[in-house]
Amino acid sequence: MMRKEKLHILSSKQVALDTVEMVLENTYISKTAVPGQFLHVSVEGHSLRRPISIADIDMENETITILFKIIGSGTKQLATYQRGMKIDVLGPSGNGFNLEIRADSTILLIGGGIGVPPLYYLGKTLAKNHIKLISILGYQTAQHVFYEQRFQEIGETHIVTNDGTHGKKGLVTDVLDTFDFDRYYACGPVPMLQAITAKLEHQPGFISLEERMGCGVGACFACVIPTDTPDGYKKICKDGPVFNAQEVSL
Amino acid sequence: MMRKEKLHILSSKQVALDTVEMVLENTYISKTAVPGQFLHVSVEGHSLRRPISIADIDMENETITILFKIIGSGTKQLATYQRGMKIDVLGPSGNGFNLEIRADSTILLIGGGIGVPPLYYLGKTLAKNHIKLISILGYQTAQHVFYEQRFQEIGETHIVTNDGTHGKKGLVTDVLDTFDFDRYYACGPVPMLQAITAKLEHQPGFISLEERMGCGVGACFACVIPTDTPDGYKKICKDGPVFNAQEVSL
Amino acid sequence: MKNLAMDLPGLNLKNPIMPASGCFGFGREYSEFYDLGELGAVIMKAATGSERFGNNTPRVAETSSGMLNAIGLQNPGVEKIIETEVPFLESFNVPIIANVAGSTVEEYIAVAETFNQTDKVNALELNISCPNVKEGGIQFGTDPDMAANVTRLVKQVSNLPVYVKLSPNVSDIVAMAKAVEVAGADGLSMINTLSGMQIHLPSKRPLLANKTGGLSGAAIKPVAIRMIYEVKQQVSIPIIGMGGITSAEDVLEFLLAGASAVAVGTANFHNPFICPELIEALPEVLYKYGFSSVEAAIGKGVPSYG
Amino acid sequence: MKNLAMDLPGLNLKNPIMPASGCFGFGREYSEFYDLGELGAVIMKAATGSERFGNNTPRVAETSSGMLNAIGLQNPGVEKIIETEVPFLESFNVPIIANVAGSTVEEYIAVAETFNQTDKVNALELNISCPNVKEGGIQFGTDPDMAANVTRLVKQVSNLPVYVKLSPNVSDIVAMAKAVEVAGADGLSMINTLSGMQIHLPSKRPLLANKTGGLSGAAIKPVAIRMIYEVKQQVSIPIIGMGGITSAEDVLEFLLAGASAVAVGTANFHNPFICPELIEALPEVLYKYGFSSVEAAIGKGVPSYG
Ligand SMILES: Cc1cc2nc3c(=O)[nH]c(=O)nc-3n(C[C@H](O)[C@H](O)[C@H](O)COP(=O)(O)OP(=O)(O)OC[C@H]3O[C@@H](n4cnc5c(N)ncnc54)[C@H](O)[C@@H]3O)c2cc1C
Ligand SMILES: Cc1cc2nc3c(=O)[nH]c(=O)nc-3n(C[C@H](O)[C@H](O)[C@H](O)COP(=O)(O)OP(=O)(O)OC[C@H]3O[C@@H](n4cnc5c(N)ncnc54)[C@H](O)[C@@H]3O)c2cc1C
Ligand SMILES: Cc1cc2nc3c(=O)[nH]c(=O)nc-3n(C[C@H](O)[C@H](O)[C@H](O)COP(=O)(O)O)c2cc1C
Ligand SMILES: Cc1cc2nc3c(=O)[nH]c(=O)nc-3n(C[C@H](O)[C@H](O)[C@H](O)COP(=O)(O)O)c2cc1C
Ligand code: FES
Ligand code: FES
Repeated sequence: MMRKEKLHILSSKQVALDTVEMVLENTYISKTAVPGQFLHVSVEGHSLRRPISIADIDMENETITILFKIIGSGTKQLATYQRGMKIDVLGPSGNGFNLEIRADSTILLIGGGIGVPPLYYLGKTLAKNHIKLISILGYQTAQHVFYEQRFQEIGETHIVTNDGTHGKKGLVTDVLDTFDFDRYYACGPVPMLQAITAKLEHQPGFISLEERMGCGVGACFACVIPTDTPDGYKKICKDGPVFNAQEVSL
Repeated sequence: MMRKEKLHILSSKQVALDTVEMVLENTYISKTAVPGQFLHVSVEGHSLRRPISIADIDMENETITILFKIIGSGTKQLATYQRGMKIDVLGPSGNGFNLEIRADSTILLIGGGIGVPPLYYLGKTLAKNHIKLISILGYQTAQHVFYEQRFQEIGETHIVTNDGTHGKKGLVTDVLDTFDFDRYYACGPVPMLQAITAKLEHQPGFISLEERMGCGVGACFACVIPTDTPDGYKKICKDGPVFNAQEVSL
Repeated sequence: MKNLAMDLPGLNLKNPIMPASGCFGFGREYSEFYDLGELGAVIMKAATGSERFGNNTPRVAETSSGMLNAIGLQNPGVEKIIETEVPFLESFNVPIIANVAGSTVEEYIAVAETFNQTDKVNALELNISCPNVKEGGIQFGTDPDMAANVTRLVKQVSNLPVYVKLSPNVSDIVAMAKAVEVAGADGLSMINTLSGMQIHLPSKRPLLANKTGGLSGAAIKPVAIRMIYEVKQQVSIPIIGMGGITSAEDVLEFLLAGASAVAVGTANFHNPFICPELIEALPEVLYKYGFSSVEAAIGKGVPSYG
Repeated sequence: MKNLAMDLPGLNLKNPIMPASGCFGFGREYSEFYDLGELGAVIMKAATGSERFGNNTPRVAETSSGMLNAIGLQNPGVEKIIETEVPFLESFNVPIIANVAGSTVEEYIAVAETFNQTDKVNALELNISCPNVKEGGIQFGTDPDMAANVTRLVKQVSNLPVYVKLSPNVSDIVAMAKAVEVAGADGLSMINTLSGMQIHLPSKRPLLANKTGGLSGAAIKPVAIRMIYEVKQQVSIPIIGMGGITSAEDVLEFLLAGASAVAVGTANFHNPFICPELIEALPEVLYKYGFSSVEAAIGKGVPSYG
């Protein structure tokens, strides 16, 4: 269940171009969150909260790691917050990734840019259960790459960059065909997700979606997405952000 | 001439109930400001600046002291600013006190509450020129008293409090009659200034006024006060905040 | 403790704080944060005759001290609301206000009639002012005659007290208020959102899929206060005030301007506990400014009342 | 550098940035901060037929992301402005726009005629929308026929291009814009302030002596963008856009919505250098979003133009 919590900032550092990693301390969220859930972060002077995925959790030390890209005024300000300060957060929010996986499966993680973070905590959790992982991570340029080393520690990892400055040149979809897998998990920009779900139409998969949010708790109907379900729609903040790739229309 | 300057906060401390003293560092303003002028202080998240009087200047160390009372959201926030931070200020603003005083004069300083600060720098400057000073300072209660010691260092000083918890019980106007003087300078709430100017109607005097400001530079006509001058009005931010007591209609 | 209670047509409010329509769904989500029984009342999300899917996304945008929304009245339809949502709210000890919307006069009447047939809601809020529905909603909200007409017809089919929710997007708010008062409104809700827009620079297009949206939040509070203050001098039915409330001081400002109760919208999104926190903070603020009850403060800022 | 120049009726603007009327006096004060010749143009404070002392104080109040003002058109009268203020502004290489106000149609005509007789100002801005004058100003601003009438009569006595400044306090901004276009307006200025109020809790009375005031600043930007966007699709005369501009991104947003130039008001109070800073920042923002000139961006967010 979601709560409103104050999280202590333990560290904040730049890990790639315009990309900040923040480690936060909180008992409740570290104990209850599952991969794929997000935090709804309050930023001073802003009327709406910012949804940011949980990128990692250290249950023992009760820390939560988030990674965010500086896009507009909210993330710009969040990037100025320093160790010792507290942030006000709703979380853990939404529904995470489906973790019911057969033991001998091979799982493909497909991340694009700032869509990579939630896949890390997912991957780490799956790796702990000895699931075989292949990660394909796409970034704009070498300067944008983060967490390559960490993904390598949990499985085979392939980096692609738009301009070829690191790893293979191209898009994540250019290398998808190369791998055999049982299920995929993807997070990234909508065009990437559209290309992936089209290409992997007949493979089971889960995707994590973004939409502009009002409440972040399911009350305002800002973040709906059309689905094949009886209601005809789902709320990304509450029913998502993770959906079965077959279920939603992008 | 007024400039837009960044001022380093050297210290910020509470000196009385809800009253903060802040010492700021700035070359230009410390070199050019005269007693009675004010700073127009930017406070984050607020569309209008806050006018705060200059309470003291140390020309050698290039510091400016301000004292402010926590009234609403702007001063509340200003009170959270710590040593090491910078504040954005327009200043020195307005016209200060008339300092042309005959050498053998006795000057009465009359301050009420948060109207006391500008009188301190005035008094200090006059004392340097060996002008005899008598200060009458009124506060709500003993808890509100500040700068008593400092005023004593520059001349005879009488404290009155509304509830008699420190000094004499009563209002500054209750003790005015007791003194002989050549000219008075007053700053404080409007009712106090009205009482003083009525009581000292035939004495030369100068008063410092407050009004809600827009621009603080004389452009928006927010802060006008009716006067006997040909224009029929003056601007507190530019022509004031100090006026000849005879000239303005309170 | 100060007396926060307040009686309005159909509503025995234990305090004057309620969540605003559309910002609180049907209460389920916020009931996970606190007991909805603490609230003065709950105003449900707009109900239309049949299910609506609303506008395309994006549906919200952030603005300085506010936000734009163009949800487009997404809701499961009045029948389903009565069937699945009202019973949940009934489990709390809190008056329920149903927000009634539609594209045609007939739809308004049908929705009001349906609510009236159940004895499960305490009052209707007639949303004649939603700027995000194209087919007519906006018309009712800016034309005094049409507003009066829909009010009159709804009153004819319903025994429930009717609060008409006024749009601020008008030249003359007093004319609107008077028209619906004469037509039989039991109270007013004001204000709904101001029509606004944000252009998304990268795409060079309005950010909201619906292009325009309704501006809410602290940014619009001065407009709400002005309108309530003006209307209070000219009408005698009570006003539920809203628009940018974020603090107990804001609540008092609305009371002084002439509101008898208030609704809180956008502020729920930043702080899900805003309503109970306001209820807790209000007595001290009333005391600080010399009021012994909510009732004592109502309209005290308005010359002819104060 | 990007081409910031823009030609409008009567105005050769070297860039699209000008201070808004009433927020810049007659330029003297801000000329101590920077060379007014850097500006696209200067819009002077409102001029009336004879001297006005304006409203009582307090005249301003701060609001969330904005402010209220009720200055009440204080000014020394048109003759004195021409005698003492215009010559000062003439010493800079900058087009001058005179803001024309009045309580009666006759006063508007007289002020316009007086400006017309000097050859010292480049255009008139007809302020039919000041919400702080009781005697009639507000009427012109909300009634299309009255607005058209005063526009027509002013055009008859003046060879100067006339920009009519529209009030946002109307149900139908497009109707207002069309009416003054048909009446001969050469351009539009929009928007003026939204009518608002703040109640001062300690005194339990409206904070402004005038009670209501005009809301300006970032809070109102979404309303301004929406209105300009709507009007741009229906009229063909150019629009000077204003309302809450604080950044070069905001300037581009106004251009995309359909403004051909912009005015900056409230932001001057917080940052006296805002206008030159916007002028300096604009080329990079235009470049970032793919525009080679100001002209290329105008109306590009509007379907029928983009
Ligand atoms: C479920 C979810 C998880 C996310 N996880 C991450 C993450 O781990 N790291 C990360 O960097 N970003 C993440 N995002 C995107 C992130 O929320 C936006 O980049 C951020 O809100 C931008 O805020 P801003 O103030 O910098 O930008 P602005 O453009 O100034 O924001 C204006 C408004 O638009 C909203 N907004 C802008 N872009 C987005 C977007 N892409 N998605 C949703 N709302 C948006 C903002 O929240 C705000 O309300 C996630 C989004 C969602 C929905
Ligand atoms: C020339 C001048 C010198 C001043 N010197 C001092 C000083 O040395 N120390 C000090 O504590 N105070 C001083 N004041 C008063 C000080 O400006 C206000 O207390 C302060 O602006 C309150 O801001 P706030 O955000 O806390 O209050 P809020 O009430 O939240 O402010 C809302 C708005 O009202 C304005 N405002 C509120 N009270 C006043 C006031 N009394 N005068 C002018 N504007 C006001 C604020 O500037 C702001 O724009 C001075 C005022 C003037 C005009
Ligand atoms: C996301 C959102 C949805 C809304 N939906 C409705 C609605 O369905 N019916 C209605 O009458 N008002 C609706 N409103 C308007 C609010 O009830 C309220 O009148 C307005 O937001 C002003 O209050 P606030 O500033 O506290 O949000 C909605 C507002 C928002 C922000
Ligand atoms: C203090 C003040 C005085 C104003 N005086 C005038 C005026 O005399 N004539 C006029 O047409 N508009 C006047 N306005 C309105 C502005 O020109 C402008 O239209 C409005 O403030 C919106 O722009 P902004 O949000 O950038 O301030 C005034 C605004 C303010 C804040
Ligand atoms: S953001 Fe409000 S329902 Fe999802
Ligand atoms: S505050 Fe603008 S003229 Fe004084």
